Amino acid sequence: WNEPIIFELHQPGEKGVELPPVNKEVALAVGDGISVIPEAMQRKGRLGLPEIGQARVLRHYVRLSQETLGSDFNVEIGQGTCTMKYIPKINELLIRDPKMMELHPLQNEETVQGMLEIFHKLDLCMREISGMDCFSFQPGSGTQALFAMASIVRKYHESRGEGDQRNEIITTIFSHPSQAATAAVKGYKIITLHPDEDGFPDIDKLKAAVSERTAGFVVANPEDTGIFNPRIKEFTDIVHQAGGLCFYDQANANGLLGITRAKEAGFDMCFFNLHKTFAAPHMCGGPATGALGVIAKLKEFLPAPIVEHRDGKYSLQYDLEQSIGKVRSFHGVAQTVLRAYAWIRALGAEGLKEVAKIAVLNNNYMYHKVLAIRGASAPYVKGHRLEQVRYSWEQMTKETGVTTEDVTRRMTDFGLHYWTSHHPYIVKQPFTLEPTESYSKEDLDEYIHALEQISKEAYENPEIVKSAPHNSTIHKMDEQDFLDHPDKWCITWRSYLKKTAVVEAAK
Amino acid sequence: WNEPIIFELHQPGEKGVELPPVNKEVALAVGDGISVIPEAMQRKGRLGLPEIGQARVLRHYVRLSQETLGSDFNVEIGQGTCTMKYIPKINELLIRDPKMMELHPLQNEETVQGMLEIFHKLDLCMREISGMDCFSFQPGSGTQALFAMASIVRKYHESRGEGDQRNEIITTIFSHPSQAATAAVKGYKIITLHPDEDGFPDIDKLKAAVSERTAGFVVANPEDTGIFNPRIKEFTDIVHQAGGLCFYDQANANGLLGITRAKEAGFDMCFFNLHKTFAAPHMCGGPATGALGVIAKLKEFLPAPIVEHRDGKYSLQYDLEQSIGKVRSFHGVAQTVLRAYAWIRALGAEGLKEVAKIAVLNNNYMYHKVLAIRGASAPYVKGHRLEQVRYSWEQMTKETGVTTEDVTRRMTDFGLHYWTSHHPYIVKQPFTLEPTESYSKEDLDEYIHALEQISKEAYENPEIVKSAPHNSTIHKMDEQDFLDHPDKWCITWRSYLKKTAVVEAAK
Amino acid sequence: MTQKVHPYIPNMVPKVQEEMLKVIGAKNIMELYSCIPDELKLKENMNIPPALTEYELRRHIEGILNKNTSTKEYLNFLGAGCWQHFIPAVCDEINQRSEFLTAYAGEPYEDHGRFHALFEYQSLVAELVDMDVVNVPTFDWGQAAATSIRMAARINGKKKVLLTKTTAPERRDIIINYGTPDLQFEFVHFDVKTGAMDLKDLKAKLTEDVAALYFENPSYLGFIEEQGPEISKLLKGNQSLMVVGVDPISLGVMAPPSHYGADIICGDLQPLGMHMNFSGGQAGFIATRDEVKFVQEFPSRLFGIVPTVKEGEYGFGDVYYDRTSFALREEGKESVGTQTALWGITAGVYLALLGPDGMYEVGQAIMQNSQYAVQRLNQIPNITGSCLNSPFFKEFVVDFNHTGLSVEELNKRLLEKKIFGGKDLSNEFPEFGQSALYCVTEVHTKEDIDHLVQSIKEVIEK
Amino acid sequence: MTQKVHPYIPNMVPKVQEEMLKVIGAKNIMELYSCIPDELKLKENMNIPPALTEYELRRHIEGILNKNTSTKEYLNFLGAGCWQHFIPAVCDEINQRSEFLTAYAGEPYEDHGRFHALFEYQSLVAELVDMDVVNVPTFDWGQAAATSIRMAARINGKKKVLLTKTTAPERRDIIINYGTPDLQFEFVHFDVKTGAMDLKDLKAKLTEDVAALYFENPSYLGFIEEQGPEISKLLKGNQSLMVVGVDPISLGVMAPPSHYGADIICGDLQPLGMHMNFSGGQAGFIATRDEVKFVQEFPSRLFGIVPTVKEGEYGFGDVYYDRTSFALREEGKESVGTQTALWGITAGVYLALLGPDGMYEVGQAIMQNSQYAVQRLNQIPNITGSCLNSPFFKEFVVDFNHTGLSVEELNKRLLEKKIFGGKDLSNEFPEFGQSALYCVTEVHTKEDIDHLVQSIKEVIEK
Repeated sequence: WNEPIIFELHQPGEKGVELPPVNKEVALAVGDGISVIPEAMQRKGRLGLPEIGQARVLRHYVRLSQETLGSDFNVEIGQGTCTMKYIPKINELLIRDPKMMELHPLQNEETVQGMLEIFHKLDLCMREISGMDCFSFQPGSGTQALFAMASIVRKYHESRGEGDQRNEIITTIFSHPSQAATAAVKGYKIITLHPDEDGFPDIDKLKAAVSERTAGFVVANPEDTGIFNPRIKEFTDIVHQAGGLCFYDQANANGLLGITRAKEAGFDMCFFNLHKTFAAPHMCGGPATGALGVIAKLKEFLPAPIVEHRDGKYSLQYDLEQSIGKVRSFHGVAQTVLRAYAWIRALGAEGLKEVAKIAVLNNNYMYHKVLAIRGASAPYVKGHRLEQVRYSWEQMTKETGVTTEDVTRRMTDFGLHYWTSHHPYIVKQPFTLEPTESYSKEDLDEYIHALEQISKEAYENPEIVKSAPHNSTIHKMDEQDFLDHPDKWCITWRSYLKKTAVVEAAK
Repeated sequence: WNEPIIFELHQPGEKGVELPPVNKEVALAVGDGISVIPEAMQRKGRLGLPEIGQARVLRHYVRLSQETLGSDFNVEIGQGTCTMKYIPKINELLIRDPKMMELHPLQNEETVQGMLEIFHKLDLCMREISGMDCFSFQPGSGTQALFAMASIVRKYHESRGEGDQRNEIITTIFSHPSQAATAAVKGYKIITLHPDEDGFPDIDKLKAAVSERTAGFVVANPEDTGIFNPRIKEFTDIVHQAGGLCFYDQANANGLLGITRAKEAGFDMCFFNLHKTFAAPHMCGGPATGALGVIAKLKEFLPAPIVEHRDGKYSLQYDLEQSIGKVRSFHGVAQTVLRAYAWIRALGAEGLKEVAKIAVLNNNYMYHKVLAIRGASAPYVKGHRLEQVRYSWEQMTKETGVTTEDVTRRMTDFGLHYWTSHHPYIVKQPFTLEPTESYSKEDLDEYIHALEQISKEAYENPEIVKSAPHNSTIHKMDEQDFLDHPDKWCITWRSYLKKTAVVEAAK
Repeated sequence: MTQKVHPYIPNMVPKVQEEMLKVIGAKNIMELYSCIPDELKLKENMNIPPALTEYELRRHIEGILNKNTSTKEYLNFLGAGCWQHFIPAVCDEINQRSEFLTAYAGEPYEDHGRFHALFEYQSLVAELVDMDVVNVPTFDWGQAAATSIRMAARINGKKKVLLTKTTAPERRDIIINYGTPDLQFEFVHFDVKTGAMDLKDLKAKLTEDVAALYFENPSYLGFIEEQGPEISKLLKGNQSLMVVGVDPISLGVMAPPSHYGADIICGDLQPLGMHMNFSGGQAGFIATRDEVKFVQEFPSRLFGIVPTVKEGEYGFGDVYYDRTSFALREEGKESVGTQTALWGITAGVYLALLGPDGMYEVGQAIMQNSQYAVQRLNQIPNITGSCLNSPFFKEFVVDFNHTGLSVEELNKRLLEKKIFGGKDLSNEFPEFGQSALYCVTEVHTKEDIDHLVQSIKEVIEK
Repeated sequence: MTQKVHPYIPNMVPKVQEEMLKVIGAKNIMELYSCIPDELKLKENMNIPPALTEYELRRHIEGILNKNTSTKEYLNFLGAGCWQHFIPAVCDEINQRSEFLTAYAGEPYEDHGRFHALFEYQSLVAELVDMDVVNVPTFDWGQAAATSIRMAARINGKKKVLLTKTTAPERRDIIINYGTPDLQFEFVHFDVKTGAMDLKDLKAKLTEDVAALYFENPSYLGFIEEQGPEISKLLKGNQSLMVVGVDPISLGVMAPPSHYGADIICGDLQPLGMHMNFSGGQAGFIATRDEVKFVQEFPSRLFGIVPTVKEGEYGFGDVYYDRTSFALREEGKESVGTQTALWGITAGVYLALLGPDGMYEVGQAIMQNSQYAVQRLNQIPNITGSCLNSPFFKEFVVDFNHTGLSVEELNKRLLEKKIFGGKDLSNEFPEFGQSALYCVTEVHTKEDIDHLVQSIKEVIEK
């Protein structure tokens, strides 16, 4: 398809859908309804939206959907750190139940007992998985959960009179950028630890970093490299001794379910992305849920309300003494709470552990296979990888000039993809693969084969890779200028019309 | 995608879905359940089905779906006689209501009052549209409705003691082949009338054909040519005078809604395809509904049950004195009954008439545009076309060697398609276009432009068209042998494995 | 602009109409109808309620549907040709895909996926029945049976058809309607104690002109007909064909009819992934051996696999199209048209998901659960759980003759307890008196069955 | 094979595991966990109920959900940040498409459709607010407001922020949580009779260090703030920015804040095609002018249009990616991550379907229906339909102070009549005593409203 921009489909007079009509008696009683709006607040002129018949709108968007490579359609293992796994269709069917879809968040608690039960039951499951004592599902993503945790750290120290004194948060360079960014939003100075030569977080650097200014320590484990820090308990001990809180980024906990937990590693808080490890879909980038768990002493700091269960009744508890207030409106993304609960119940305790084990098996299988590809490597310690690995094409780039960006474009031609990695590229020419438990050996082999093929091309005929994609929805873009120059970027169609000569010429 | 045959995805041990488990106490009480099956009736050995994980099954089928060109995705006007129109999404949402999906057809009538109400209300609408007096929605398609009508013709004459005498049914060559075929199934001799030189059914030929052997006359109007027979009332009068019944194939009635009806034209029965004119989807070829309407005196011949409404209660009437029995199990395709009702209610009487008018407008617009394309023509009388036209590439074929089959393959490259026409090809190198009311002028222009382009290619560089498709899901097939030779045709995968050398080589 | 432009009809826009009329050279649209004589034109408006907007429509329809009580709300034990089974969510996802939903008669290139999926459906069902040819699905079991019988008669040119008396009455009606006047039908008796076919009677009726015998296994009444091999022997000796109807969900544990001599197999796909839809989920299939004499008699479309010009790539097309009524009108084999393709694709998805183990397990679960129900029903005084003394699959005849209640009355009272009781057989099979056909499948839990038994107990003891 | 292979985990097949372990050179999977010290390993099993098969799961979840009573069953007049509107079926069809549902962070080539749809969403909302820059959607209105305010503070480098006291309490909490400790907040009073901002108080608090003023229009309490131009003048004079929160469904009839001087506009997309989902349908947007100083302060992704090497073809990509926290970690602008992209696409579909007329009509219908409700409520003795003497949109404050009943009690009794009454304001706005915020939209029919009025009458008269 070569779909136009939707404004180009405008045909004056056409209509996509009709609104429910206003009853004639109502109109008679109140008049046109809009002349009561004060002059200055009336909309003048007609909205510049396009007018398009229903069938054409539908055709436009279903075609665009076909031009989107959802995880249902490919071996989606190239989004390392993000855990793309199989999204069970049964869960998608369950969330379309009007008994869920058509609930208002402020309904009387008696009328949403089922929904509250699901929140509570998921809470119980998450406690088992993490060892934490209470969960909030209000955060709308991992980033927001990190923000909520940073807020709790601040509130906690404030409640102890150390709010001003403790103004530093320590993180590591291989943790997700949101850890640093959200803590900075809460006014913290960020101390970023770089790894030792094997890729492990460096305990000496941590010791050097902690002080009476330390508010908290936030880290992922394994980090983006897939390397698990075996001395994590020592890390949390050091931070605790310095008076800081430890919080754990478990956005991706896929290799750990039933194996090891936040509690035993000494964390005070953690969060899980229900849209990653717990098989809720990513939906092009949200809505999502960062399930936020805390130990008992931090429960009163959680964003309100949380769900309580007493005498067979579920209720919303708004009264949390030290609550940080709100991070997201109402109760969070209920659909994704339901999805995660359904997924856990489809697996049970043993199934969850199998998830972790097979994710690790799959990843180590890939790790062995990818390392055998010419020009690919995985910096740092050999082995020790759990559910993902950050690889590098550094050698290939040196030898052929083909970069990781070239490879990602070429992957498109195979109906596959990967993204490179978060900035900064500490690992040069990076790519991060995370096969999860969802893919079969045959799927992994298909993916590996594509990488092998591209490596071969890079060494034999690099131009093929550099000029990719050859077989994608669109041709190669002329990016730099149009995205980074204020005179050329166009963030909306109206802006495009203004800026392009097309409009000039038309005048 | 280049999806393998599903059997090739077989990985022993994988599983697509789990069945609900049998309760342990149940198993304890009854044992394994299957050893009670007599020896000769036990399945020996393992079924030869593939074993595949859920995600892979899903990926396979969603990819195949993307390789299917539904009417949601293109300007679907090339299936003339079949009325492909916009399928409103609201209707698809309504039929997924568990209050419809999860009804058993034998439930107590009290518990399906809503469903019966919809059957009845659709019946009332269809009576208005056709002038008939009662409808049955049991037939599962137009073909089955035609079969039911032929059955009624037989039963009617039998009830009057003329069952053996009246053994001929008259039809026309431009009516759907199913008219003849189904009447033949009911044991009738078929008399097929050819048109006069203007393409109108020939009244003299009809006069010559009727006799005391005439059981019935079945015809479409307009016929597949899109030409409306203005003397239709004379035709039905002639047949009635000879003692035959007249039945009307209104599979496609899209140009006539609110304009003219079966009753006034003198028909005793008619049927409408709810999956054509009434906007139910075709679903790759069914399930569907041929709504069968009859005048009052034929009501007692309908297949049972029909829905009756009395004192605010709906009931299923099984007791029809002369009923032909059943043509399909239970009540027909309830989803499509609901869809058709919803569509009618979304339009109202005036909207239905607009449907007809715009369908005729769109068709006549295309007619003028297509006739201007080099090598295209529309045999028979000028004008007089209602909702569709059967065109011909005869001239182009003569001049360039490009056939209508070549064009249809080439259309694929434009993301469009048409099928040629029903056999026999009275109109040479035919194609039948029916734009319906669903498409905008811009859509029609896009389609016309593709035809123009192909005509241009045919005259300038016919090889492009002949070797098409160039840009389809698959390459050109080597058809003849593999489909028509018993040693080579493979109707199942197992048969393919047996017949191909692949298997031989493996031995 | 006096009239509103409807969202479904873009060209209602007056300005666009004007442009188009100008191209055509007409003044207004009604001019295009000049070919229709005035006396045929409808003068008044149709009496159909005014148009509803989408939201109104939704409230209207949902309001009506809310008058229904579904099998999700009440416990259901009705079967008799339409059965409640577990439906994997993936089946719904696939058959609700907009592409499959709105496709129709595209060619093998642009509709490659449709051909591919239906070819796979044929292939998967072929494994189930152990036959090499399966058709694109037909309307339902009844029509598939009718067509199978007509095929048989065309193959051997005979005109008499035998049906067992235990054939489902609805299917019998369809068969006879499709078969007459070309064929003559006769019925073979059965043993009222076991349901088994009366072989003596069969022998007596198996005259030289018998084209085929049709029976069902498992039968309409649920019992398993175990005399398959013997019946086959008798038919072969008489050059008559054996046509067997089958519930495909039984074939993980039961032998396919091809193993005991069936020449043509037919049945209903609804159990393989279709919601009941008030009977909108039915779909028929027909299977035969890969012999020309069979293949050439199929009225249905048969999709075959074809190599493309690219090595290793598959395409698909119509096998032997020239036998169909599309090609030959009344000279074709019966007739073909829109039937139930979407359910064929869905059945394929279902079989691909369940695999060999799943089909075995579902068969076993059905047998265990239904046997448990009979066992428990037998414990109720005055009730016989299954009045036929033979093994059964999924369905069984419960004898209420000694309860003093009619099945009608009993079912009414069960309804008050939110249970849909089994189908009343007193009209269809008066030989069983006040009996009902109960259906128990893999979806029934022990608690469901216990609840049924307890409820029946309460009803008859009251 | 002792353990069953789960349908979600294909490589549980033992034979496959063996092959893979051989490649890796490990004896078993637990060996791969040797990097985790024993003392960190979980010894016991997690206390999570055993796995359910798909059918059991469905019955389990549906059983729980059935304990809910939805707004489809009861008549709903709750709004207050999450509103019940008409949702075109096409919106659901698109956002349930498997492709959009399961896509994530693909690149502009393989995910072209996602970029395209989100660019269109930006462009469509831009028309609504009459601004040239709109972001990929954020979490919700509250967070969008918080971010807008932080952007404002970064732009002019000031630290004090004014909020009207009528700001929605939830959003206020989010704003403050996101704003502290960097920013200081102060509240501007309002006129209790009309809801209007107290301009005197505003002037008093508008000190030099004020970065921005935030208010909502239509406000949380439903009234229309008509002093926009005056407020804007005051702010401009002080080099403070004006941030306005808006319900986008009002913009067919109400002026967009850009027309009365807003520098940054934010709001919630939920009214534009999202089901309420117990608040899972919220999504925020932010819009500004196309000036570098604004664009560079967006933390969110902004998709821009880019020509490809093929003439006339469009591609899309991230505008000015280097400002984000993805690129710069803590040096980036706030933070970005997964937010609510699917709702952005859906809002785009909604706007494309409604078009200019639809947006006008829906705004008008809301105003007419809600005015009718107030008119009818006023006819009940002791009740004031809207206690604010000013025009309102969609929501209004009903005064129950003279009924002798608390809103809590009243709502309980309405619940018995299958009505969800308006939100109790007695805690949030004690200045209004026993009052409730009612919401009436285009989905409410006259009969619905009459039924509400009748029910309230009955309740207070009892």
